[in-house]
Amino acid sequence: GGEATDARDGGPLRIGYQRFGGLSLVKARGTAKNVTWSLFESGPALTEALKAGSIDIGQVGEAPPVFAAAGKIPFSVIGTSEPIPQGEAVLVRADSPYRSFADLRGRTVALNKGSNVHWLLVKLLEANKMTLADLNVKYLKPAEGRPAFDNGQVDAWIIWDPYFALAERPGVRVLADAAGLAGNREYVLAAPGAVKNRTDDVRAFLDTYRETTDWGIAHPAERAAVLAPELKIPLDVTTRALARSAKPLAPVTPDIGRELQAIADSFVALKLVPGPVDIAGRVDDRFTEAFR
Amino acid sequence: MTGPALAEAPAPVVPSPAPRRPRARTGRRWWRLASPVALVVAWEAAARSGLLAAEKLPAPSTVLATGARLAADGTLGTHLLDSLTRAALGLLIGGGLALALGAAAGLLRLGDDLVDPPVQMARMLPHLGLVPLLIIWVGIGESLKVTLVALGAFFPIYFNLYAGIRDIDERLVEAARTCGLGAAARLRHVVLPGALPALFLGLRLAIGAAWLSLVVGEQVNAQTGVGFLMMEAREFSQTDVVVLGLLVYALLGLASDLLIRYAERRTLTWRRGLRAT
Amino acid sequence: MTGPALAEAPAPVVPSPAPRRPRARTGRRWWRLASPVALVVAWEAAARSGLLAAEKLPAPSTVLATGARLAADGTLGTHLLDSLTRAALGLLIGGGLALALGAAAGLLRLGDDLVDPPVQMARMLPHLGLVPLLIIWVGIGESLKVTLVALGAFFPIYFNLYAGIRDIDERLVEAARTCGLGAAARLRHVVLPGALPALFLGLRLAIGAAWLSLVVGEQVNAQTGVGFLMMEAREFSQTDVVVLGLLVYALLGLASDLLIRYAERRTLTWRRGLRAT
Amino acid sequence: MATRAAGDLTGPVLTARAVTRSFGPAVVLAGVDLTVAAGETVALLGGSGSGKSTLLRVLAGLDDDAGGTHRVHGAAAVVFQEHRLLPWKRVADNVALGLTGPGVGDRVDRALAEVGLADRGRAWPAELSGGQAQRVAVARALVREPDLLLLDEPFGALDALTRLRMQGLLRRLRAQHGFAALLVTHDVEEALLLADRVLLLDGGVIAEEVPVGLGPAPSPDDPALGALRRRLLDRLGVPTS
Amino acid sequence: MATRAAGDLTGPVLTARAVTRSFGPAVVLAGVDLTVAAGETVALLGGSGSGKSTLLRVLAGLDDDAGGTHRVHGAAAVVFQEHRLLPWKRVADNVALGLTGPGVGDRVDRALAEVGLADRGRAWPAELSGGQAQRVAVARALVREPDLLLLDEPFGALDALTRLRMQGLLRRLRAQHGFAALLVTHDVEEALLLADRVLLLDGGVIAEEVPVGLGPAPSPDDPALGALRRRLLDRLGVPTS
Ligand SMILES: Nc1ncnc2c1ncn2[C@@H]1O[C@H](COP(=O)(O)OP(=O)(O)OP(=O)(O)O)[C@@H](O)[C@H]1O
Ligand SMILES: Nc1ncnc2c1ncn2[C@@H]1O[C@H](COP(=O)(O)OP(=O)(O)OP(=O)(O)O)[C@@H](O)[C@H]1O
Ligand SMILES: [Mg+2]
Ligand SMILES: [Mg+2]
Repeated sequence: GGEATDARDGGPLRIGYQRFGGLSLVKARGTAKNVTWSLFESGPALTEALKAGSIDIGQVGEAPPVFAAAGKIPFSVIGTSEPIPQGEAVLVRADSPYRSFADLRGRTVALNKGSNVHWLLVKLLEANKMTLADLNVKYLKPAEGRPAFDNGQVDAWIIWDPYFALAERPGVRVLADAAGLAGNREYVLAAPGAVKNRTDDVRAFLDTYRETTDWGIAHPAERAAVLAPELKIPLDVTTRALARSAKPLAPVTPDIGRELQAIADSFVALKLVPGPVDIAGRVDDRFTEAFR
Repeated sequence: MTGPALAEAPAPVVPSPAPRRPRARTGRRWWRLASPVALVVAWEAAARSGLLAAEKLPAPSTVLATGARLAADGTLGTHLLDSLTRAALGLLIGGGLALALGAAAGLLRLGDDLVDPPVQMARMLPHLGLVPLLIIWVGIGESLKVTLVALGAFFPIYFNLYAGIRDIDERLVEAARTCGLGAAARLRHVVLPGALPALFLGLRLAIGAAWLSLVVGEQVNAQTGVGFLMMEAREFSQTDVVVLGLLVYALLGLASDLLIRYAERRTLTWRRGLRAT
Repeated sequence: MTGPALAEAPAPVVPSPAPRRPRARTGRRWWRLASPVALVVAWEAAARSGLLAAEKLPAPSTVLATGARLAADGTLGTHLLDSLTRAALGLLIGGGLALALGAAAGLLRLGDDLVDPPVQMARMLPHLGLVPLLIIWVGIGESLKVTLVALGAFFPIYFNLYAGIRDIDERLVEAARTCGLGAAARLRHVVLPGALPALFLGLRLAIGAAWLSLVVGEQVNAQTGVGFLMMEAREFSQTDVVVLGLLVYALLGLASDLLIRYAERRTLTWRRGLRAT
Repeated sequence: MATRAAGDLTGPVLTARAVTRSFGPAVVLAGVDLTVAAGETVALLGGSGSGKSTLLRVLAGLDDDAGGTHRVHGAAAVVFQEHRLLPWKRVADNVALGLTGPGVGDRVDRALAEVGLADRGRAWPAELSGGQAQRVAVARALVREPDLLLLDEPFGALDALTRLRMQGLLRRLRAQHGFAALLVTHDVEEALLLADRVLLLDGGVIAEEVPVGLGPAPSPDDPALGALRRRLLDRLGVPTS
Repeated sequence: MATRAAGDLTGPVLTARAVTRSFGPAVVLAGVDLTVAAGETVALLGGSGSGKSTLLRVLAGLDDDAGGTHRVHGAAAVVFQEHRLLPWKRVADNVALGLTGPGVGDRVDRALAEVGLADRGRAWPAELSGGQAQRVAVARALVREPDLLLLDEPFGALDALTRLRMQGLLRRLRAQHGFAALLVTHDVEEALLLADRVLLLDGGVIAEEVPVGLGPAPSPDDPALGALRRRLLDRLGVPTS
C-alpha cells in the first residue's frame, strides 16, 4: 500500500539503486539534493521495497519490471536507457570445450532468477532452438554464482556487469553476450504516489540524473575514478565495465512498452510468471522531456 | 502407586473422593488454545473490516483457501516433504555431533579444553555468512542445505547439553560412584537423565534453528521446499503464499512442540517444578 | 571465609600449606587457547603449502592483513560500530520482551495459558521468511534490522527463562513464602537467582541469534555493518573479507562469552556442578 | 525467668479442624483436629511416614489440596525437615531473608551466634555440614520472632551437646518472647522436655494426647518424666523393658 | 547367631593414615589415623561440623583434594547424610542401581521389605517422607552386601520404633554377612549398642577411642553401658547429672 506513505510532500525523495546501475554515479558524485539512497542487491529486492512504499524511485534491469507487474506491485515505468547488450554475458571456463551456447545442452547453467539475465536465457534458448528442459538451470544470486562458477560446480554462468567484469579473468571466456538477442536496458520505476503528487521533485531529480549521466559519458576516466571507490571495485575493472555498460538515458516510448510486453508475454508463455501481465500499460511518458 | 495402604503408616483405606486433577488438566489444555484462536479471529476481523490491507496481511481465510488449493494439487505436500527430509537429515547430523561433542566437553576436562573454545568461537558464525564458503566446500546441492541445518541445530543442542551436564548435582554422581557405577553407567543412569530436561530444551531450540537455516538454504538453488515456495511467492508478491508458508512453519512448530512435550511427559514424570500459581 | 577457626569445631588453626587451586585455574584458562591456536596454525600451514587453495580459504595471515588494512582506514570500525549498535538495540528490545513474557508465562498460570501457545507457534517462524512482511510493516530502514535482531534474541531468552523458572525447586519457593516474602520478593530472591543460570545460557544463545539475524537484516538496504561488509565482499568474491567478517564474528563470540563467563562467575559463585574429571 | 503466656486467656494461635490430605488413593491425613494456645509448645510424635511433615505443610498454608479448615492467628515461621536454605545466598542473607528495617544485620548476627555459627555468616550453604545447615534454618525461623513456630525435626542432625544447647535456646527464647511452637520430633525425651503437651499422629488422626506439665525447666531425671516416657514409647510400639 | 569374624585374623578392611583435608584456610581434618578390621563396627562421634562427613567422603574415595593415605580392602557402600536418591528413578530402581545379574529384582524387594518399604518400590523419591527416603538409602547400601559399610547418620530421621528396628536389622545383617561398618552417629546410645569401638573426632583428629565390648546383643540396661555412656557424654561436653 504505497500511496499513503510515498506521497509525503516536502521530505526527501527516496531513491533505490543497485550497485553499478546508472544511478550509482549520481549517488557517488552527490549531485542530487534532498534525496535519500537505499542500496539493493538485485532488482527483485528493489521492487519489493517499491511495493512496501519504502522508496519513490528505483532503477532495475529488464526482467524485474515484468516480475513486479506480475506481482501486482503498483509502479510506473518512467524512463529507460539505450540498449546495453554487451553488459551481460554467458561465461565459461577457458579450458572448457563449449564453443557456442548450443554446446551447453545438458549442462548446468547458473543465473539469478528474475533478473535481466533471465530474459537473456530465454532469448538464448529461443535462438538455439532449445527449451529450459535442455539445460540444468541453477538459480544463484551473483554472490553465490561466483564461487559456484569458480569451483566448477556449474558449467556456465550468465551474469551482468559489474560481476561480469569482475569474473572476467584469465581462464574465463565469454561464450555469448546479449548482442542481437536482448536489449538489456535499464528502467526507471516510480511509485504512483510520487508520480502524481511530487511530479516536480521527480522531474528535478531526473534532470540531475541525465546531466550526471551525460557528464559521465563525456568524462569516462573521471567517471571511473569516482565510481571505483564507491563500488569498491578495482579501477581497471570499473573502467572496462563502464566502457561497455554505461549508456545514455532514453525516454519511454510506445516501442519500449511493446518491448517490455514482449518480454512479459514470453515469460507468461514459459510459465515463469503466473497469469497474464500488462506491462505496456505501466509505461508513463510524462517525464520523457527529462530523458531526451 | 502400588496400593492404598502405606506399609508403616497404617492410614485408613478410604479412597479419596474426587480425583479432580486430571480433569482440570485436560480442561486447561484446551484453554491454551484460547489465545491463538483469539489472535486468528481478531486478524480475520481486521482483514474483513478493511483495517488490515490485504497486501499488508491477507485474511486467514484467504491464506487457508490458498493452502487448500496448494494442498489439493499436491504442491504443498511435495515441498513440505522435501523440507522435512532436509530438516530431519540436518538435525540428525548436527544433533548427533552436538551430542558427541557436548558430552565430551561436559564430561571430560580434556574434552572441555579441546572442544569448547573452538565451539565458542564458531558459535557466533552466522550461517548466511558461511554460505559462500560452504558453496565452495560442499557445493550447491542438497548437501548445502543439510549442512546449514546441521550447523543451525548443532549449537543449541551443544550448549544446552553442556550446561545440563554441568548443572547435575555432583552429590548424585558421587552416590552413583559409591554404588559401583563405572563411567559409562554413570553416564546412562545419572548424567543423561539429569541433563535430559536441558537436552529437550536444546532440541526445541534446535528445531527452530533448523527451520531458520533451511529457509536460508532453500534460497540457494532450490527448486523445492517450503522455503523455496515462500521465496518464489515473495518474487511475485503473493503475500498469501508467504503467509501460508509461515503458517506451515508455525504448525510444524506446534506439532514438534507437542511431540517434545509428549516425550518430556513420558521421560520426566519424576519432576516437579515451581507450579504456576 | 570469615576466619580460620570454626566456631564449634575447634580445628587447629594451621593455615593449609599450598593454595594450589587459583594457580591451576589460571593455567587451565590459558590451556584452553591451545585448540583454537592449533586450528589457526594448521590452517595457515595448509594455506602456505598450497594444500588449501586461496579461493577455498585464504590464509589467516592474508585475512589478518586485510583486517589490518580495513581497520587502519577506519572501515572496519565504522561497520562494527553500526552492527554493534543494531545488535545491542535489538537485544535490548527482544531481550526485554522475552524477560517480561517469559516471566509472565513461567510464573503465572494465566500468563502461561495466554502467552505460551502463541509464542510456541511463533517460535518456528524463520526471520528470513518474515522479511517480506517486515518490509511492508516496518519499512527497509534501521527498524527492520533491529526488529530482526529482536526477533532472533527473543526466543532463546524466553524459552530458557521459562524453563529456568519451571525448574526451580518448589521447596525453596515454599521456604521463602514462610519467611513472609511476597510475590515480588520471591521473584527477586528465589526465582530470579534460581533461573539465572538458565537465563545466562539463553543470553548466550540470544547473542548468537542476534548476529545471525543481523546478517539477514543487513542484506536489505544496508550501507553499513559487518553483515553488509561481508555481503559486499561476497558479491565481489573477496573471500578474504568474507573470512575476516567471520573472524570478527568469532572474536565477538569469544568476547561476549568471556563477558558472560565473568558475569556468571560473579553471580553464580554459589554453584558447584559436576566437575569434569 | 518470664512467665509463659497462658494459652487459654489470649486465645489459640493455631486451630485446625478435620484436616485431610491424600496423595492419589493413599489417605495420609484423615481428619486432624488440633489447637495450639498462645505460648504453648506442642510436640507431635508419629511413625516414619505417618504424615507429620504433611500436616505441618498444611498448617503453614503451603498445601492447597488439603481439606478441612486451619488458621494461624498471627505470624508463623517454619523449620522444614530439610534445611531449605537458598543455595545462592550466603548464610547471613538466608537468615535475613524477608526481614526489613534497621538493625537486621545485628539481629541476624545475634541469631547466628545463638545457634553457634557466629563466624559462618559469609559461608555458602553448600559449605555447611548437615548440622550447621539445620541450625541456620532454625536461626532463620527464630530471628523473625513469630507467634507460632512450626518445627519439623529441627534438631535431628545434631550431636548430643549441640542438641542440648539448641533445646536450651528454644526454651529460653520461648520464655523471653512467649511464642507458641508445634514441634515434630522423633525423640520422646525431647518431646517431654520441651513440650507442654505431646500429640501422637497415627492412622491419619491425632490418636493420643498427653499433657506433660513438668514445669518450665524439667530435669531429665524427674520420675514423672520416666512414667510419661514409658507411656509414649508403649503407645509408639517401642518395647520398654 | 553366627559368630562375628575376628578382624585381626583376616586383616583390616579399612586403613587410613594421616588423612588431612582443609577448605581454604580452615583445616577440618588434621591427620586422622583409622583402622577398621573385617567384620568390625566402629562408631564415629563428634560435634556438629567436626568433620565426620568430610572424613567419610575421603574414605569413600570421593575427595581428591585430601591428603594422607587411605585404603579400602574389598567393596564399600555408603549411606550419605542426605539420602542422595536419584530423583528420576523409582525407589526400586534406586536400590537396584548398579546391580546386575539374575535375582536383582528379588534382592531389591527383600531389601525394601527389610527397611519396611515393601510396597513403595514404584514410588518416586520425591513422594517419600524424610524417614522413608533415608531408609531407601540404607536399603541401597545393604543390598549390595559390601565388605565395608560407611554410614553417615543413617537413622537420624527415624522415629524411635523404626530406629530400633533398623538397628536390629543392621545387627542381624552384620551377623549374617560379617561386613564391617563405620557408623557416624549423634546418638551415644546407638553408638554403644551397635559398635565394637567408639571413636571421637575432635580438633581434626581422633581424640578418643573407646572399646565397647558389650557382646553381640547388648541390653540397653546393661550397667557397663551406663558407665561408657557417661564417659562419652562427658568427653563430648554434655553435662551428665
Ligand atoms: N507427593 C507425594 N506423593 C505421594 N505420596 C506422598 C507425597 N508426599 C508424601 N507422601 C506420602 O505421605 C506419607 C506421609 O509423608 P510425611 O512426609 O508427612 O511423613 P512424616 O510423618 O513426615 O514422616 P518422616 O518422619 O519419615 O519424615 C508418606 O507415606 C509419603 O510417602
Ligand atoms: N565445600 C566446603 N567449603 C568450605 N567449608 C566446608 C565445605 N564442606 C564442609 N566444610 C566445613 O567443614 C567442616 C566439617 O564439615 P562436615 O560436613 O564434615 O561436618 P560433620 O562432622 O559431618 O557435621 P554434621 O554433624 O553437622 O554433619 C564444617 O565446618 C564445614 O563448614
Ligand atoms: Mg517428615
Ligand atoms: Mg555430617
